[in-house]
Parts: sequence; C-alpha cells; structure tokens
Amino acid sequence: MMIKVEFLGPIAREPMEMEATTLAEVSAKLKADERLAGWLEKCAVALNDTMVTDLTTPLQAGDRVSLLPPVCGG
Amino acid sequence: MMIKVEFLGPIAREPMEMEATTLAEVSAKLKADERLAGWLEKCAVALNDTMVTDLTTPLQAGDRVSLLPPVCGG
Amino acid sequence: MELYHGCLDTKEIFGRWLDEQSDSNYGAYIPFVGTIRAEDGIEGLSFDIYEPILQQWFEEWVARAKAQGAIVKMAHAIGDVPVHTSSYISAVFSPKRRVALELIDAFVEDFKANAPIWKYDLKGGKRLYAEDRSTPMDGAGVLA
Amino acid sequence: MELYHGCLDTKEIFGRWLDEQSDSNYGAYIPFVGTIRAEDGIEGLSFDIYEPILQQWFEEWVARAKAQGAIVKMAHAIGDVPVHTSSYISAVFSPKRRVALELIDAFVEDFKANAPIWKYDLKGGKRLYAEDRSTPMDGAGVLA
Repeated sequence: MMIKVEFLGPIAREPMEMEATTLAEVSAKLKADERLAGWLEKCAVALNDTMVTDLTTPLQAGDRVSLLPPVCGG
Repeated sequence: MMIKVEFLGPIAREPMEMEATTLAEVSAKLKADERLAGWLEKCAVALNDTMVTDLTTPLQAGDRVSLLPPVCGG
Repeated sequence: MELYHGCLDTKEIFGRWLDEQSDSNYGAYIPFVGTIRAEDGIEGLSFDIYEPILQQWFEEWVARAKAQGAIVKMAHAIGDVPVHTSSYISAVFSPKRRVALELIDAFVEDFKANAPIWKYDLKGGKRLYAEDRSTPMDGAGVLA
Repeated sequence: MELYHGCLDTKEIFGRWLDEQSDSNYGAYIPFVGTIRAEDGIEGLSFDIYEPILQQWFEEWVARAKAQGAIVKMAHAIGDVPVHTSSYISAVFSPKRRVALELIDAFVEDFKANAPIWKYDLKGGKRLYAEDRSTPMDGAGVLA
C-alpha cells in the first residue's frame, strides 16, 4: 500500500511516496538511495508522529513515516 | 587570657567572657553550664569569624569564639 | 510549551511563569536560560522545530513531573536568534528542593538529547547545520 | 551577595543579574528561587543571618565557580517573610550546560547545609526556631 516518507530538518529532501507494508520494506527502499546512505544510521523514525523502533511495525495506506536526523535544541 | 564567647541565632544567650588558652578549655567551661548542654553537640564553632574544628587551637587575648547552632537557610 | 519566532523575552517569560504559580505553594522554582554564545564567528543560530513530536515529548515530561508533584515549562525559539540573546528557557516548579534540582537536570539533558529541534550556525550569510554538535535521538539507526 | 530586609523582589533580581551578564558570553543561566510555602498554619518565616561567616562561605563558592569558568550569585532575606513570597535566590552562570547544572545543585545543597542562617516559623504572633528542619553545620560538636 502507498505510504509517505518525509525528511525533517537538515536532510532537505522532498517527501517520497512508496509502496510498503512494514518499516523493513521502507528501510530496504531507502537504503537503495545513495544520497540517503549517510543519514539512515543517524536518524530516528516516527510513524504518524509517534516514535517507533521496531522494523516489523505494520503500515497502513496513507501512513506517514518521518526521518529525524541528529538534534541539538537549546 | 580573656576571651569572649558568643551565641548565634536561636541560642539566645548573652555573650560570656572567660579565661581560656585553647578551645579545649572553652569546651570544658561551657560543658559545666547545664543550659548549654543540649547545644554543644549540635553547634559548629568559629574563631574570629573563621570556622574551626581543632580543640587544640590556641587562643589569644581578645579572641572571639562563636557557637553556630543548626542552620536552615532558604 | 511556548514557541516563538526569534529570540525569547526572557524576563517576561520568567515573570509570567512565576506569577502563574504564585498561589500554587511550590517552594522551588528553577528556570534554565539558554543564551546564544558568540563563538566561531557566528552571527547567531537558527532553529527548525518539528512541533508535533516536540509537543508529545513535552507532554511526557509534564506527566513525569506531575507524578512527582512538580510541573515543567518550556519555551523555545524558531528561526534566527542573534548571539547574546536567549533561544531556550525551561523551568521546574516543585514543593521540594531535591525533586526540583534533579528534575531540571534530567529535563534539560533529555531535551538536548531528544527534542526534535535542529540547529544551524548563521555565518557569513549562510545557514549551516550544526552537525558536529548534534546527537542522534534515542532509537536512531532503526532503518540502517 | 545581597541581603534584604523582608521578601525578595524576584523579578528585579532575576532581570538585573541577567542584564549584568548580558555581554559575558555565558550560555547557561540557572537561578534557584525559594518561595515560602504555606504549611502548618504559618503566616511566614523569619531569618537570622550571621553575615561575616555567610560572606566567607559565599566567597569560597565564588572561587570554586571561577575555577570552573562560572559565576555564582546569591540573595537572601533577613527578618520576616510572608508565605508565597521569596526568601532566597541563588544562581549560576556558566559557558557550559553540564557545569551549570552540577554547580547549582552543589551550591544550593551546601547553602542549606552550611550557610549560617537560622529559620523561625511565624505562627500565632510567635517566632519559633525551626529546629526540626535545621541541620548541624559541618564540624558541629567540636566542643561537646
């Protein structure tokens, strides 16, 4: 099903739409993109604005996956 | 030689003058005063406004020994 | 939680938070005021914030503080903030001193580690991601 | 170090300390504001201070903070202070967050343990030594 992946803060990429049923599939597709390679290991992930850490997390059509790069508030 | 002992905060006693050449002598004289018995073990001591913890500290004429009862600032 | 475009009015925020709690019988109020330091020739810093997750992060701290009888507050700047002005204020109110001192430490440290805020140096007309001072959030790397 | 007869003007003190350091390039400013809690039916608290030793105690903390590149500030009330007003403010300024957070904790705790200040409950027209909340200073008992 179709989900949306968005890139927050300094990653400076437009959102992508993709077919995926789990976060593991999102991971596989993003790893294929060389320009994202350096970001993936440093990014935390949110699903519909809730932080997630489990690759088996199932996805629903219309879900929004966000990549959050290293932070520095204050 | 003559020194002065003063009682700070809630002890509410007038200063005393006494003969003493060390803090140990001051201790002996104050212990003889029943009304001070409860305070001595709870009080810290200053000599001329510097905190002291050594009973063998020698005293000079005109020295001022202060008893500081338990504190609670803030 | 309060977000402002540009630098914070530190005195206004300090005083308003104090007034809001003036009858709440809290014995300890500890604000933490973060000010932009002039270093490495920067003119200022700039901040991106992802508000939905910041709000959730903050609500969790509100609940954690409440369980200890305390409250937490937070204000942060969005966008450009010049050096020697404030970009961040957080605060704790608690009946008890120990709770307040421990909570402000844990709250500020977790803020630095996990609040979804990105910092950029403003230098020579450019806005440069402060990557060297940034830290991956808890759980980073799940997609790698 | 600032001593005031009666309650502190918290906002004035917070703002003045902030302004004094506005060009000093400190990144963290952490005040601790102590407010008199309404409890046990007290109308307020009252304080005796022995200033010569308090001044020395404070100067030692100024030196300790300086060794870490930080500064400490302190204001306290003398005499009667009504409930829900402030009797005590201390603060730390430091370039670094960790130094500031650790210093304010150590400074406030040592203040409670060793600053020569005596507290009294104001209750029913009486001024009663708060013995149950007071702690012997470091080195207490030398004459016992």
